[in-house]
Amino acid sequence: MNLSLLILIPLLTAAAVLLMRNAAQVRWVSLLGASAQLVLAFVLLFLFNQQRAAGNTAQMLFETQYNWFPSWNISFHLGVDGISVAMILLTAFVVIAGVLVSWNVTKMTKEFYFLLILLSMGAYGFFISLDLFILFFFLEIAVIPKYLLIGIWGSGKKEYAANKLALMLMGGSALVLVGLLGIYFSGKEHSFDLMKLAALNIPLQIQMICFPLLFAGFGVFTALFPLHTWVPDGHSSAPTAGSMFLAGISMKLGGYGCLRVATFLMPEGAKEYANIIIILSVIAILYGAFATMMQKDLKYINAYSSVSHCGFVLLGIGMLTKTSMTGAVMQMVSHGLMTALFFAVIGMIYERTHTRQVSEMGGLLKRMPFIGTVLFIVGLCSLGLPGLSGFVAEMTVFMGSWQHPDTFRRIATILACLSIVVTAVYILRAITKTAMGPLKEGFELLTDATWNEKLAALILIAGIIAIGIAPFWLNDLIAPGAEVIMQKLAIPK
Amino acid sequence: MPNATYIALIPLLPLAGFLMLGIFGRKYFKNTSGVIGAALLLISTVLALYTAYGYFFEYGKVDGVYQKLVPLKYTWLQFSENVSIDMGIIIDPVSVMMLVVVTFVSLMVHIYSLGYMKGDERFPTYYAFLGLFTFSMLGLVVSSNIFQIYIFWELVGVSSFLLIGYYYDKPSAVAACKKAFIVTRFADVGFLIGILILAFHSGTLDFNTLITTLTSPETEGYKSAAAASFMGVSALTWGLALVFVGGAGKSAMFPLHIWLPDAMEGPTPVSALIHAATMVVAGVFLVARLFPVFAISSPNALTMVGYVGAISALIAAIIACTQTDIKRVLAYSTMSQIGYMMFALGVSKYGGEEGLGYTASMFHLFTHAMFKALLFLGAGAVIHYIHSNEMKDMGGLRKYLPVTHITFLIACLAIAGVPPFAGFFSKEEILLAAYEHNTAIYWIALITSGLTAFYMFRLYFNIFWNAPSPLERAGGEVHGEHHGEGGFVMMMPLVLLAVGAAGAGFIPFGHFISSDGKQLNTEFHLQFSIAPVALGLAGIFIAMWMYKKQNNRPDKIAASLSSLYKAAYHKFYIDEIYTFITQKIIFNLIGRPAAWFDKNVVDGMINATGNGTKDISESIKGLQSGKVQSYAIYFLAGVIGLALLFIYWWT
Amino acid sequence: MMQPGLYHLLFISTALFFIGVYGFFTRRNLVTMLMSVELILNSVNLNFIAFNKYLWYDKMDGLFFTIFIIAIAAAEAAVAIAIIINLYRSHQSIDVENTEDLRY
Amino acid sequence: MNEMLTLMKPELVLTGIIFLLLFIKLGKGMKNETLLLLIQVLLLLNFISGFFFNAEGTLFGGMYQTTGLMVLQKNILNLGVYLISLLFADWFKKSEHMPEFFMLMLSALLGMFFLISSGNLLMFFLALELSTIPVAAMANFDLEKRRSSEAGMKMILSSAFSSGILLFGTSLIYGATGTISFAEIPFHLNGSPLQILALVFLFSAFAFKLSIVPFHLWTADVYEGSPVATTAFLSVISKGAVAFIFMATLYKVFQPMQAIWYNLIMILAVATMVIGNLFALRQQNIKRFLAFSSIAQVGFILVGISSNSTDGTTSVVYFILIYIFSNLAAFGVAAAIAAKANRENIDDYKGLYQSNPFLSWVLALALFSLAGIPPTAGFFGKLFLLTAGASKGSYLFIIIAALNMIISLYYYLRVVRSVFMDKNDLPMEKIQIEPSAKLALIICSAGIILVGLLSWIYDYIQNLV
Repeated sequence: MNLSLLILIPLLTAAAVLLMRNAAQVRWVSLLGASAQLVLAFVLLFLFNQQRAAGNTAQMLFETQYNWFPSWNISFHLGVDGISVAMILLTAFVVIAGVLVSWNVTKMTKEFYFLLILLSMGAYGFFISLDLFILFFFLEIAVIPKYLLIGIWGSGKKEYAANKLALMLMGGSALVLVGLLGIYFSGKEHSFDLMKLAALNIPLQIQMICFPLLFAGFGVFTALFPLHTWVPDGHSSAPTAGSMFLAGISMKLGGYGCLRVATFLMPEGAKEYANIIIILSVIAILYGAFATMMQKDLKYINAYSSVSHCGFVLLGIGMLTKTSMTGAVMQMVSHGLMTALFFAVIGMIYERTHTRQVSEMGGLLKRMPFIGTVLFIVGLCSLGLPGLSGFVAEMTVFMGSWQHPDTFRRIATILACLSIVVTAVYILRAITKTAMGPLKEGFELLTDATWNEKLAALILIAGIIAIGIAPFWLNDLIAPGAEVIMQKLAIPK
Repeated sequence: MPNATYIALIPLLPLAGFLMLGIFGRKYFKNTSGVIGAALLLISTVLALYTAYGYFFEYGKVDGVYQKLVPLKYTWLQFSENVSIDMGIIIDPVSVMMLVVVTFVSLMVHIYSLGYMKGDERFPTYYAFLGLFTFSMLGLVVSSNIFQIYIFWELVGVSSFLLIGYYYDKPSAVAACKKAFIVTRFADVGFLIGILILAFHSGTLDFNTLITTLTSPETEGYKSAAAASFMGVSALTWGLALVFVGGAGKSAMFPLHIWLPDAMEGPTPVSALIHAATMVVAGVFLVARLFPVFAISSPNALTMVGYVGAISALIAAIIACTQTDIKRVLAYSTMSQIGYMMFALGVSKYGGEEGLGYTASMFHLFTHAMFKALLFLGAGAVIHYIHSNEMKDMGGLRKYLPVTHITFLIACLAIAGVPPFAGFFSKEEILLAAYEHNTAIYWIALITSGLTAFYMFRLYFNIFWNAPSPLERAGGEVHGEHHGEGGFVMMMPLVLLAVGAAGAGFIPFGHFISSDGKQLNTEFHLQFSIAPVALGLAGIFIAMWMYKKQNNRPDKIAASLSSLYKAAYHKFYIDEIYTFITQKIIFNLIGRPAAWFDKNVVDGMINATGNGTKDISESIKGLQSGKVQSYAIYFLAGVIGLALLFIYWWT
Repeated sequence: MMQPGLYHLLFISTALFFIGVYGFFTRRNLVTMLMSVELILNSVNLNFIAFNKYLWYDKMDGLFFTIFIIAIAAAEAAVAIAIIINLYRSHQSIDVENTEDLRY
Repeated sequence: MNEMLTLMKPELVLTGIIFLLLFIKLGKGMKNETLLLLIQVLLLLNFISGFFFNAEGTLFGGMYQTTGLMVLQKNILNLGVYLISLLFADWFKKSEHMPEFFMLMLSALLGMFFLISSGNLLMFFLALELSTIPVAAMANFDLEKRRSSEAGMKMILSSAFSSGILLFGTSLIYGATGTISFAEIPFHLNGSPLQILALVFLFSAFAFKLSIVPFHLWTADVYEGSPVATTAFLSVISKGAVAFIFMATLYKVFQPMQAIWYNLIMILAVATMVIGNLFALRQQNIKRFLAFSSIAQVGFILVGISSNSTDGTTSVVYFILIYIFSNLAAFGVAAAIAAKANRENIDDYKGLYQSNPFLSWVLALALFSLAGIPPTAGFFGKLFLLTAGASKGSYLFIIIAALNMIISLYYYLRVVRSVFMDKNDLPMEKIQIEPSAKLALIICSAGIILVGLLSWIYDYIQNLV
């Protein structure tokens, strides 16, 4: 199939949104676009597996290439491997859910949906681009919509949060840019093309400079300690769909970049800096978890827990084993779905109770069984309950990390394991305080989820459970991709 | 070879029940859900019994040894070519026995709950949760893969969490379920790391392969595991010890037992099912599952298991003597009995006569399931009647609850180890095993058995004799009088279990279950069993002397050994210690600082850069003075400066 | 009597240049500042003439350059004077220190 | 003769227009509207004709030279002036001295054309003056405004001073090499101290026009004081022209001293970006704000120039083209608001989106393009400048540049924020935009979006280089 469809559909949807006359039309058009995208994602998954089953072992499938700025050797080069397919599926799920939960956004509906779709387009483009230039292009496209989403439709100290987010992400992409330029000039014939660059082994000294730049740059997106501080503010002041997209999709851009660009292209650099990555990610995991314990605001709780959970992504990458990298990608997908669902639920609760303070809630299960149940499911998923996606991902990371016999990595792994207790503590604190216990007065008249909210939640839950019950399909999708990276790592200097 | 499909159905039917009732229950099966659940479980029970029959009497035994059969197994998550999580079914004596126990007790509870939970607004949810639990527990016992067992382990934990927190609007229940989950979770981390270690060295997650690798010294896996050592202890021992930590957490072994008494916040049938008969023995089951590795490759780990078990048994028994909430008493007695099973494993060796402890432990697990479930259900009937858990609200109930009274008495006799009731036989074997291998543990066990008899009958007398019945006290109609003992659905399970509690002892257990699968003939030594029985009777009589009639002897005695009594009454302050560690240390010394650090230092740095830039821009605005002449000066200065720079330095 | 050489002329022109610069920096009257600029330009003229006469006497570039500079200087002065007059209208003064509304 | 006609076509046409205006003015005159329309049409024609019958060659013994690239550069400037004539239509129509203004502006443009084509220091000097002096008069065009006259004064005095320095440098070069023709100078350059001095003196003049730190100080004041049209012209057209010739001079004339001016540019580029950004941070007046932002932009242009390669040339020309669209769009919006609502402060823009979505979106586009955010063309422009600069492999330089993009993003977002997010109790009323201004804004927006995405534009430039 032609991958440009994945970019075209959002583009067309966005254009259509601008043409619509009233809010209702806007909603339905965006929903239509999002569902089309979801269908497309599944078609892609199907065709991809078909190709693989047919024995097509090329690293990238469905490659398409258009010349673009030939004088710089920039070409619009698209292609997917298992990892990208997984990420695309994730995006499609989150997008449609996000469109659904923001059904009753009344303020500047058109602009809101326009930006949402634009943001999703950036994500799709990022995941399928095999040319570092367009990869960067899409990476940055996604920033400004976030800024506006938070700044216009956000709550709390939104301007501050929006600024912080935009500037920190831009800072990240600035580092990425420099790293990319470094790679660009590393070869004889200058090129941004991922596959070409992968073919030529980038000189060591350039790897030493560019790997940290790229990793830190992408790390900003995926909340690499200590560059994570945009996460709590950004997530908590964003509108519901905004938070879902931020945590569900854009944080994954970073992880994907770390894996696909930094680690894949510069294995030596990765080996060199692996320990630092591991240390930072373990810090992020534990410290994020402990910081979460102290939060009072549901959104802050989820934001900080995202820091902790994305730590697993970086840990998986830093461990540099096939299993751990597979786990990292799984964790990206799982965390994407999970956190999107979590934010969706928080949004639903907030719309009804008009508070996000854990202390001001209680007994919601009585008045809104559906939302309460979803809250339980997502909470259990986030603390890694088997049968839900979180467990699979984290266990895979652990298994992969443990494959190193050296004590340092062992200890890192054990520390990471300990975090699941802390996670249990804060998650249970949050959900028991809100959903259980006696019903707070004033909440007697709360209503349960509406159809669109239910649909959104169910879609995401479906994803979570599909991974939790039958992880093998995701594993089979991702593992070969990780395998390729491992082969690149295996090549001696 | 057994037919996998119907064995698979045993756990899957409850799962079906869970899904059906969980999703549609509230809408469609408001009242029928109980029956549906019970019916489904009845089927699985029958299947389980059929399986047991088939295994033990038809295909299980190959030239005198019970085989470990794996009729079903498919790869769930592949890590590397031979390391993978498989979903499978393993059929061996232990798992079959557990299948029977779990399904049977669970069925009893399902039926009992029909009456007990009648009219509860979340009736379907309750049965859904029961279904979920049963499914997870059954999945756990048939796991053929150590990671599979971990998966169901967690599921069991969460269903117990859900059931403890079933009355979710009761703050104490919420606190209890949270506590239960977190404590067991903490233990599970140990389990997880243990799995990682064992899997790394044995290079597999499959039980059979893992056990064979780690028990045969010539394999690479064994060598590496024995060679690699951390803090002077071999990796293998670490692995097993950590796995046992997981087991200890679930089985409420000291010092991870604190969640069990609070778990009694759940509905009483649930306590009977989960926190007495089935889930809490998962730890014992786990150790039994890995028993060859423990026994052959790492005796130290096994010894640890023994002592932990013994200590837990004793402490629990002491505490049980002082509690006044009847369910808590039962909870502690459960802990104590599980302690028995644990140290029975701990003192056992692998194979032949030496393996007596293993058989005994399993035997006790079996019998205990019967009478402890019975006790809880009986207590449930009492509570159902009185609407209180407190002994002081009870007394003289024998008139009002005859069936409960008799069955309860049988159970008490069984647990007290009075012949010919079930408890007697299993306990005998345990004590025998302990006596043969570890005297210290033997004495502890002996004392404990005396205490057991005492506190059980303290309970019994306090409920059914002692004070004038509430009727007299209330001087009129007792609340709950009108619905009597709760009718057939609640009595039938009691009776069935009572039969079990009375008769289970006569099963020649050694013939079926032994450490190495070979038949083990346990002969009965009269002279040996005198001491424990005597102690037991003594305990009973003391209890009778103290509690049969209302009097002030208990208070006197309590006063006389006040400090011990107080300590025991406060459960030796273990809860307080935990609270201190979590609240004061972890929250205050780690959580808050982390949050503060993030807010002020990390975030502060980021903001500082921003504000710093602003300040600089503010401070240099004088450059743009608006004086055209100063502009010119800067101009010329720039020219000359650059000129000098490049003429003199840069070249 | 000795002939003045290139370096004498360059010295004078440089001196002239810096005098002009100095005047431009210090005078407060706009017209005077303008005059100082003219000094600078004239120093340049002197340079060109000198170089042309002593170093590259075979070509006339320097001379032409000077002529053009003079012409341009005139034009510049014209516009400048016009602006200054206009400034006087609005400011009622041609003191450079009164023209600091636009700053920072 | 006819060779002259073909080679000097743009200049001749422009001169024609200027004289036409002169005659019309001297004659009985004409209504502003019609005259403006006439001018617009003529400029458009000149722009279009710029793509046809071009030739390459030199005139007057190499004093005047022209190549395809130069014609293109002239055309870009021409386009810019055309857009200006559209954008500020209502201001032109109001002023009773419109023809004079255009005479001045066009003669300045003519000066720039000659500047681009100059092949000789004398020619260069004349052209530079021709492109400077009229602008000073334009700066003072709001005759009754204090600030306007102050701006004019600052402009003329500082430029006079800088041309003094320039000439001194020129004289030194002449002294050192004995020639004033660009073609011959390189053969006599050997990096002797005198020549370095001369280079720096010459450099300073460019720096002055490009407003490179520390020669930039006049910029903000003049921009703020002058009428918007002049500011736009200064910040876009004259910057562009000087950037072109600057690059040409460095690459061709001073190629032998490449090592020196590379470092020179690196230092100044960093200084320019940093200072420009730091000052832009705290500006309130939109014109002054844009002035400093344009200084920062020049810093990026320098990064591109520093590459000293055809890529550099291409990306600079490309960037200037984009920059014209972006900056003119910004100025156009500012002018429309200033003219109608008489607001020039960024805080006055609060809640603009509520009343004027069109202006807001155009402004946002322009600012994003200036900040280099995809998919606007600015992203490509900046990225290519940086890529060209990075070819020299001095990472620190590039990192500083990249980090400066963040600062600049901050203050561009400040405007976006007050336009889109901030509440305003007395929001601006709906503003009626001149049709021609609207057209110009649409052209600019189209340019901002398309110039980047349509890569053939870049290739077209590349082929001319």
